[in-house]
This record gives sequence, structure tokens and C-alpha cells, in this order.
Amino acid sequence: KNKNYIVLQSTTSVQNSGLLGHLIPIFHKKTGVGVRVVAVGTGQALKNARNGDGDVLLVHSRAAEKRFVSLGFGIERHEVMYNDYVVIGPRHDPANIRMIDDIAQVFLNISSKRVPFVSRGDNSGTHIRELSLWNIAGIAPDADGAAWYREAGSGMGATLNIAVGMGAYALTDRATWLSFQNKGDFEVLAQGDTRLSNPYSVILINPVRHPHVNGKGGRAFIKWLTSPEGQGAINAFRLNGEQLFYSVLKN
Amino acid sequence: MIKSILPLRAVELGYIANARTLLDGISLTINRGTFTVVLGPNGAGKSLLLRLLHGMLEPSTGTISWANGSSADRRRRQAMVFQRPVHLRRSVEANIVFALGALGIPRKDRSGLVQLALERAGLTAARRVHARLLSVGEQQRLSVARALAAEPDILFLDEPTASLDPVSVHRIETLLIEANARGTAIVLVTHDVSQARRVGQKIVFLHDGRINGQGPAPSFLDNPNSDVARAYLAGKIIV
Amino acid sequence: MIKSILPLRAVELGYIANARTLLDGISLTINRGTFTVVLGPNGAGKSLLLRLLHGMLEPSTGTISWANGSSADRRRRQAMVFQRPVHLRRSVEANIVFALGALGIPRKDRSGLVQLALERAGLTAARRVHARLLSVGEQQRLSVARALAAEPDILFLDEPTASLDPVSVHRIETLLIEANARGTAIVLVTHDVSQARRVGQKIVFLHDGRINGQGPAPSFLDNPNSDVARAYLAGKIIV
Amino acid sequence: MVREFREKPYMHDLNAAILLAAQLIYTGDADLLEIIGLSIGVSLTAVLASCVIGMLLGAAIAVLKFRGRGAVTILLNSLMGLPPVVVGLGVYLLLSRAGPLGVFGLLYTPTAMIIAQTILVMPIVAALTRQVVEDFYAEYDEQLRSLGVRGRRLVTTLLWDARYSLITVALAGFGRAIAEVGAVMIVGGNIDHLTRVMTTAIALETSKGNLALALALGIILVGVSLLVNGAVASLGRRFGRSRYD
Amino acid sequence: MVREFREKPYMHDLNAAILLAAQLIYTGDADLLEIIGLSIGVSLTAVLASCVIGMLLGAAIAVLKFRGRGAVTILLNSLMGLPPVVVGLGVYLLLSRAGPLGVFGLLYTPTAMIIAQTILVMPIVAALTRQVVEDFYAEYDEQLRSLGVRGRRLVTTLLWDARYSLITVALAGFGRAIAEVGAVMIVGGNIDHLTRVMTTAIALETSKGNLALALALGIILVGVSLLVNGAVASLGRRFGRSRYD
Ligand SMILES: Nc1ncnc2c1ncn2[C@@H]1O[C@H](COP(=O)(O)OP(=O)(O)OP(=O)(O)O)[C@@H](O)[C@H]1O
Ligand SMILES: Nc1ncnc2c1ncn2[C@@H]1O[C@H](COP(=O)(O)OP(=O)(O)OP(=O)(O)O)[C@@H](O)[C@H]1O
Ligand SMILES: [Mg+2]
Ligand SMILES: [Mg+2]
Repeated sequence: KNKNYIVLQSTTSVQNSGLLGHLIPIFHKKTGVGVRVVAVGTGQALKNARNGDGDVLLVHSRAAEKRFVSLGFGIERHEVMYNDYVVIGPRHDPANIRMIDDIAQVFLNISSKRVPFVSRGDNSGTHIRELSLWNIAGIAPDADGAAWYREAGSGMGATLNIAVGMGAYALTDRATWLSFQNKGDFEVLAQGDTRLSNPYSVILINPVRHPHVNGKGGRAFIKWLTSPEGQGAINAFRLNGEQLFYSVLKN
Repeated sequence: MIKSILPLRAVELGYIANARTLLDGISLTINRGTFTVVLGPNGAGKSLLLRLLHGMLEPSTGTISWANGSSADRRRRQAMVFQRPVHLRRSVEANIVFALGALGIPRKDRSGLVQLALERAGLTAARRVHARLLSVGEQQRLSVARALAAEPDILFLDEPTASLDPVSVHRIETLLIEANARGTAIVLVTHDVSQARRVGQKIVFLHDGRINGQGPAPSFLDNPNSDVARAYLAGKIIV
Repeated sequence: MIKSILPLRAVELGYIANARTLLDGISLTINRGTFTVVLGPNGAGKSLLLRLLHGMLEPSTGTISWANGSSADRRRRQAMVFQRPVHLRRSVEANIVFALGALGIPRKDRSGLVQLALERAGLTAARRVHARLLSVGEQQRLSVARALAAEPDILFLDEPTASLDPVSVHRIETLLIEANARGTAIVLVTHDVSQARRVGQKIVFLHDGRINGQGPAPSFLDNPNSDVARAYLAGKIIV
Repeated sequence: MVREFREKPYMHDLNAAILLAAQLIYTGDADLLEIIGLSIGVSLTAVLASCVIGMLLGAAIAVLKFRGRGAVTILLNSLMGLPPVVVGLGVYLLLSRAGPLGVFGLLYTPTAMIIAQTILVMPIVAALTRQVVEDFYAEYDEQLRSLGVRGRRLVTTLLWDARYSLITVALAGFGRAIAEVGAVMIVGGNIDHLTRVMTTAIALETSKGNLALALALGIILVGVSLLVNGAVASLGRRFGRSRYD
Repeated sequence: MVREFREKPYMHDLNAAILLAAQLIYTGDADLLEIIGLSIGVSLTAVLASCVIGMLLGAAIAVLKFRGRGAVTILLNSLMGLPPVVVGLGVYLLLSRAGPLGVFGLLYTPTAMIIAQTILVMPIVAALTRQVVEDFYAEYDEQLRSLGVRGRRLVTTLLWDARYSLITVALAGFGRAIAEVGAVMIVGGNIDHLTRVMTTAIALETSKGNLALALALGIILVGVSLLVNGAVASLGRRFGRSRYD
């Protein structure tokens, strides 16, 4: 079958930040292969991919990705880029976390002051990372059914809307935050800890398992994305003058 | 108590619908305490005329004017029995109570009037029956009793005895004559010429949307002043 | 052409609704070509009886049986004119066409039958008028013409001339007598005793849900074999 | 509830969902019961409010003659197509701290969800009521005008006589309310133990890729609708409806 | 469309949204037009399919006497509360490559969206049609039975006579289809230039925090509904409806 396009199951941050809107036309111009983006949560993307609904995955949840590949659903997993997580909150910073470099200390401050914190609570890559950060800080935030810790059960954007609406702290990837419009008086208050790194990978959905998968187009996409040209394009993407994603290729 | 809203004066009424002239050049005066019978073949426009006079429809041409009363008074002091009775989906009794309430009768006076209306309609035993379960004739009697209940200045009736048994016909006629004697003006549409003779003071003969002869009851019926009316009364009109 | 579905035999019919016995112990036979008139005061159960015979309602007790025909034949070979005519929201003509179609009349035969029905109803000029815009009397004539159109074996009529002018009454009576002469059995409910006298062969007098006297037309009317019927015919029944 | 089923082995078909639904009901999961309770509570309250406002409004439009009646009818019919997300956003802007009603602190509370659903459902109830009452009014029109019945009395009389038909209208409103997710998600926030209802829970499980669990919750939600509808039907039968009604 | 308005300064109130809506319409943004076109196309097709199936079904239930009629009515009324996300999931499972209809490759196409919306809207049309037709049938019942009108002819006759009232039913269905996002999001995937419709675009902008743009799109969507409703109303008036209808 000669489809001249691929369906990309991607996480929302790369779509909402505009990165894919930047990359896809370049790729399309070069190869003639179209890219149809289905942007959903990482969990749903992996599920859809397992069912064979798509050709390529672009997600950020290392453990889940590895499991996906080891079960034979995907092949050719490549880490292509990374950005980082940040903690955002109201400007007046009731938990006093501004400029603290140690993320464990940040989370400790928030919990000890019992300042509202909104968790995505949706088992997404970001949620899993947040839980591991609480763990590092030695805190079980939802243990006492505390009212300051709220599970929003929503995507990143919706969770940010809620955090802004409630005047609460939240953990988010930087790309989504920078492209997010409803910031109110919120800003990035904590960042920079190495434990906040957020790597993204591409995976080709296994054409052996799902014969209809456009392996040719998918491979072309992966190849281009990991090539110096694709990596350069990732680095070149700017939003309001800021770089959101960093290539894995050291240049 | 305000003065009677009568006389009612209709001048050169016309009604046009779907490009058909259904009524044309109808002039008519209804005075207090009169009894007018409207005769005419099916489709002559009798029901339309009653609707216009009662204010259910706006005439296309001509005017209708009442002597006294605010528009609310006029509404309250007239009543009409439609050719096809319509009752609310409630009991017989509740229908009468509702009508009295709508006419602004004080709550304390209602129960007496309800009793009276039920007796007049011969429906005292059926007071708790759902109005829509009544037989057609019973529904018609309920309509008449409901209309009479508030003692209006003028009462329009569109073939009120069409589906009634002879005894009921007689009772309704008696009720109408009594009400008339108490001062209620009555405008009655009927196909029953002998009924017209029994109750009517004045006959208006309608044909093809026009008044085609009128006059005092016995003399007009014996000797109509129009050819069409004469043919109709002789049972010979071509419909 | 199959044999007539008649005679129709009703045995000990009873009808109970809302714990009220509305019909009780009614036995009746309708033979080919007969003309039965049902008389009785308002609320006696005349319309209910017609509904039971026509198969619109299931009797609570007793049985109704036809001599011949499948159930489809029986439906097609009888017709009823209801006390309140119901027409589809279409033109007069379309209503008749629809009825003929429903009765399974072949397409080629329809237009002739439609012409005839329109003429009988005196509605040829009004053929394109929306049926619901007709006057009540015109609607009633349309119902009768529609019911006659397919020349049924038996025709039930529930006060078909109640709202008709005298000429129309005469025409409908003539049509019924003609149809009867061609073999259609007729069961007619009416409040018009002189009509019963003009057209009826057999009178059935209904009172309070029971047959309270019956007999051949002229003799029963002159000398009814029940007290209630005698009082009714003398205009004295208490409703 | 969430955690319990997260580790289930991979399953994605309808059978699995049905099994899961049965299992959830059987174990009588407390979280689930809480969520169901909130769903019903919020939606029933919103439908009640919608019926009070919408039926009066719809009936009024059906019977009152006023200039622009046609335009109002078209508007009302169009508002049946109000997107939940848009209603959610509008209410969010009103209730957010920066908004005019921010001082009441209603955002992310069940009250906010009720407000949003009422705005969503009211036009549906009103538009359908207008049609039903108009159909009834065609029969009553002249008789009621002849009796001088006008204004409020006219509206309430017709609503009462059309009550059996209006049950279906109310149920349509309930269906809309109980099934929508866009509005309650935005103004409620899908906060666990506070504003999480069935539909937002379903959306959450879907985004996690727990399709079977999401479907199971969906099946339970339809079951809840069935119960509510069955209750309404049996109440309706209780107060008897003859064929003449 | 997205890029153009991203750079706007922060604004979140209704005024900004209205301004933005006006601006979008004025500039006649090609992307926006494409999205609007797809929204209308998908929803109208789904409503058409729903009406054909739903009205026949609803009328049949209204007039046919069969065992379990009450239960079917309750079921139908309940299905008015089918959550879009659940319908989306169900259709997804059917159309997914792993599902029974996977071979047709319909997932993430407008066809899939039409299928999902039809499943969602059909019960609404059927349930409301049942009520409307039942109310009409009360009047016609004996006359039509007397004429021997049964089965298919009975159903179509009543549908035709109730046609003006059924317009509102169809519009309720349209409102449901054009406004829903859960089902089309899952089976359409909100793919730019392929399956992005108004509601999924609104959801996307909301998740980006572009509340003003989301609201602006919402306003435009309501405007589109108004146009469709206005067109239907003027068609209805064209083919005249007298007070006796
Ligand atoms: N809106 C309308 N458009 C067209 N024709 C109409 C309309 N309303 C009534 N008609 C026609 O006007 C004529 C008169 O109707 P009306 O009901 O007044 O007759 P009527 O004298 O009361 O007859 P009947 O004795 O049968 O009751 C009828 O032929 C009817 O078809
Ligand atoms: N479903 C029902 N429940 C209770 N009472 C009923 C029901 N149907 C009819 N009735 C009653 O049965 C009686 C007979 O009704 P029917 O319509 O047969 O009378 P009728 O003889 O045709 O009278 P009319 O001459 O007025 O037409 C009436 O008193 C009516 O109220
Ligand atoms: Mg008349
Ligand atoms: Mg009768």
C-alpha cells in the first residue's frame, strides 16, 4: 500500500507548543511525505499505537516506551530531543521556592506550607515524573487526603488552567508553559535541577505486527528527525524568541 | 357592575383567507337581550362570522365596536360555545372551576356556580370523570353550561345542540330562553329550522359569505325576503 | 370478489372502563343489506358500541364474529364515519386518495372513485382546499364520502348528519339508502327520530349501556316495546 | 478505583469492558459510588433548574404573540447547539478570581458545574418545550382566548396539560447534562473527591489509555441513566396516563 | 489561524473574544473556513442519517403495539444520555486496526466522525420523534386503524403529518452533533486539515490557554448554528405552515 502520509501519535506538548507545525512543513518539502498528527496524552498515544492506529509515536515516558518496544509493538526507538520540567506558581510565591535549585527542597517547601498544588493525576509522563519527585523529597502528598494537593485528572493545558484559576503550584514541561496563553500572574519559579530533564523519543510502530503501517514513510520521518538537518530544525524552533527543545545530537 | 357591553355593532365585515373571500359586507347590530339565530348552508361562513364577532379573528375589512367596557370587560362579559368543544385534560368539575377562575369570578362564589352548571349540563353524577372521556353530546352540554356559568352579557353558540338527544335539546333551549329573559343577548347558529322557530327573535340568513336576507323570526321563516333563503327553507338550496 | 363478510354476530358484549360498566349484555346480528338505526340518549354508549363492532376496541366480555373473510378482508370491507371527523393535514382530494390507497384499491380505479366521492360530498370545487380548513359540516360530508368510496359490505355511521344543513342531510340520506339498496349493510347512530323513521329498517334503542327495546322501524317508533324507549320518543327521558 | 485497575493486563475489547463494569458494580467501589452520586446530584439539580426556567420560557414563547418571536425561536433552536466547552469557558471567565463573580470562590466546586450545565441544558428544554406546547396550543387556542386566559395563567395551563409529553423533554435535558464532559471539566476541574464526575473520570481513563476501564465507566453511566429513566417512567405510570391524556 | 493570534497580548475576557471573533470572520481566514465547512458537513450528514433511521424508529415505536414497548421507550430515552466519549471509544474500538472493521482504515477520517455522531444523535432523534408522533397519533389512531392503515404506511403517514414539529427534533439533533467534541476527538484525532472541526479546535485552543481564541471560535460556532437554523426556518416558512397544520 502506498500511502503518501504517516499518522503520528504524539504527545500534546510538541503539538501545542508549535514544534510540529515548525518541523512538518520542512520534512514534507524534503520528502513529499505528509504527517497527520493525532495529539493525545502519552498513555492514549501508546494505547492507540498498540492497536496499530498510527505509524510513528512521539512521546516522553521512558519506562513506558521501553516496555512498548520490548513487547514488540514498536521498533527503532530513538531519543530525539529533550526539554525540561519547571515548577510554576503565582508571582507572590507563597511557598517561597523562587531561586531554589534543589527540586526536593522545592517540593518540601510546598508541602510543609500546605500551599495548593495541582497534579495532573492522569498517569501521564509528567504525572509520573511528578510522583517520582515527591518520592525523592520523601513526601507522600495524597497520603492524608490533604486538601492542598489536588489531582486534576486532566491534560497539561487544562491542569495549567486549573492551577491559574486556583492560585496553585504545578509541575509542567517548559514547552507547554511557554506556549500557554492563560498565564495570569503566574511565572516559572523553580527550574534547572538535572532531575527535571524531559527526553522525547520517536518509535516506529512495528510493521510486522501491523502490516498496514507505512514503514517507509515512518522510517523516513525518524531518519530525518535524527539527522543533523532534523536536529538542527529542532534547535532552530523558537517561541517568543526562546528555544523550547534541544537536540540530543551534540554539535 | 358596569353597564352592558352591548350593543355590538359590526359594519361591513369582510374576511379573506388564502385569496378566497369567505365573508363579505356583513353589517349587523346586536342589542341587549335579543335572540338572533344565524341560518345558512354548510360552508356559508356562519362559524367564521361568530369568530369575528367574538374577537377570535381580525376582520380583513370593516369594524366591530362595542358600546361599553374596557377590553378586559369585553372579554369577560361575552362567552362562546364552539362548534367542536375543547376541554382541558382534567375532570368535568375542574373544567368549570377553571373557566370561572379565568373569568375572574371570586373564589367564594365559584362552588355555587359550579353546582348550578353541573345540574344544567346534567353532569352532576359525572363531575369527577375526565372531561375527555365524556361522550360527544355530554361534552357539548358541558361547553354550554360552562359558557352560561358566568352570566355573560352576550353568548355566541355554534350549533350547540347538534349532537344532543331530544330531551337535552329541549333543556338547552330552555336554558337559553331563560338566560335571554334575564338579559343575555344570544347569537345562535343552527341547522335546525324548527329550533330557529322555537327560540329565535330575529333570523339572519347567511349564504356564500354574505347576509342574504334577515328579519323577525316567525315572519321571515314563513315568508323569507330572499330567493336563496326561500329555497333553503324549502330544502332546495344547491350547496 | 370474496363473499360478503356479513352477517356480523355480537354476543353478550360488555365494556368496562375505569371500573364503570359502560356496555352490558349486548347481543346483535347485522345481516347483509340491512339498515339498523341505533337510538339513545347522550352517554348511552352508542359510540362505544359502534367502536366495538368496528373493532376499534376489544370488548371486556362477549364475542364479535364475522361470517367470512380473513382479518385483512374484514378490515377492508367495513368502514366507519366517526362522530368527530379526523382528516390528514392534506388537501380534500389527497385525503380521499389516501383512504382509497389504504383500502388497497388499484391505482387505476382511484381517480374515478375520487371524482364520485367529491361529487357526493358536494366538495368538487373545494378539492384542493386543505381538509382542516373545511367547515365542520363540510368535513363531515367528506368523511361520509370517503367511507362510501370503497363500497364496503358494512358501514357504521356515528351521527353523520349532526352538523349538516337540511339539504345535505337529505343528500346523505339518499346516498345511504342507495348504498343500502346495492347491498351495503348500514348501522347508523342518530338523535334525529324523524331521520330514523325515514331511513331505518330496524331500530335498536340503547339506554345506560343496555339494549332497552328493539324492533322494525315504523312499528317500534310508533309503539316502542319498552317504557324507557317510549319516554325517550315522547321527549321525556331523564338524562 | 483508578489505582486498583491500573495494573490490569492489556485488554481493549467490549467484553473486557462489560466484565470490568460488572466487577466495579459488584465490588461497590466507594470512589465509584461517590463519583456516581456527584454525577446524578449535579445533573439532576441542573435539569431541575433548567426545567423551571426553560419550560416557562418555552411555553411563553409558544403562546405569546410579540415582535421578534420568530427570531427568538431561531435563537433558541440554535442554542441547542451550544458547545459544552464554550459554556465551560464562559462560566470559567465569570467565576475565575479575575472574573466578575470571582469573589464567591465558586470555581472548581459542584455549584460551578451546576451553573454550567444549567446554561447548557436550559435552551434545549426551552426549545423542545416551545414545540410541544405550540402543538398543544393549536387545539386550545380559541377556547382559552375565549375564556380570557392570558399571560401566566395561559402558560401554566398549557404546561400542565402537556405534562406527559414534557417528561420526554426533561429526559432529553437530563441526557444532555449527565453525558456532557466539556463544561464540567473546565469549571469543575475533575478534581478527585471534589468535582470528579462520571464523564470526567471517563475522559481521564481514556487519556491514560485505560480504554476498557473508560468504557466500563461509560456502561455504568448508561446504566445510571437507565435507572433514572426507569424511575421517571414508573412515576409517570403511577400517576396514570390514559389514552385520552 | 493559530499562529496569527498567538502573539496577541494576554486577554481573557468576553469582549476580547467577541472582537477576535469579528476579526476572524472579517479576515475570512482560510483555515477557519475549512474547519467550519468540515464541522457543518460532518454534522449535517450525521443528522441526516440520524433522522432517516431515528424518525422511522421513533415513529414505529410510537404506533406499533408490541411486547416490551415500554422497556424500549425507557432504553431510548436513556440513550439520549450516551456520553460522547463513550461513543467515541466504542467506535474507536470498532474502527481501530485491531478492531473488527479495522481493515477499512476509517479511523481518523471524516467518515469515522460521521459514524460516531450518528450513533450519538440517532437515539435523541428517535426518542423525541416517538413523543411527537405519539401525541399526533392520539388524534389519528382510530381513523387510521379504521382505514386499515398499518405498518410502514402508518409510520410514514404520521411522520409526514407531523413534519413541522419534527423540524425542531432534527434541529435538536443537529445541535447535539455540531456541539459535541468527545466523540469526534477520539475517532477523528483532531488532525489539522483533515479531521479538525470547530469543537476540537476549541478544545485545542483551550488546552493551550488561548481562552479568548477558544471563546471566539465558540461564538463563531454558535453563529454557524444560527445560520443553519435560520436557513431551516426560512425553508419551513417557504413551504408555508398555516395554523391548521
Ligand atoms: N383559513 C381559511 N382558508 C381558506 N378557507 C377557509 C379558511 N377558514 C375557513 N375557510 C372556508 O370558509 C368557509 C366557511 O367556513 P365556516 O366554518 O364559517 O362555515 P359554516 O357556515 O360554519 O359551515 P358549517 O355549517 O359546516 O359549520 C368554508 O368553506 C371553509 O372551507
Ligand atoms: N374510557 C372510559 N372511561 C370511563 N368512561 C368512559 C370511557 N369511555 C367512555 N366513557 C363513558 O361512557 C359513556 C358512553 O359514551 P358514548 O360516547 O358511547 O356515548 P354516546 O351514546 O355515543 O353519547 P352521544 O350521543 O353523546 O354521542 C359516556 O358517559 C362516557 O363518559
Ligand atoms: Mg360552522
Ligand atoms: Mg356518541
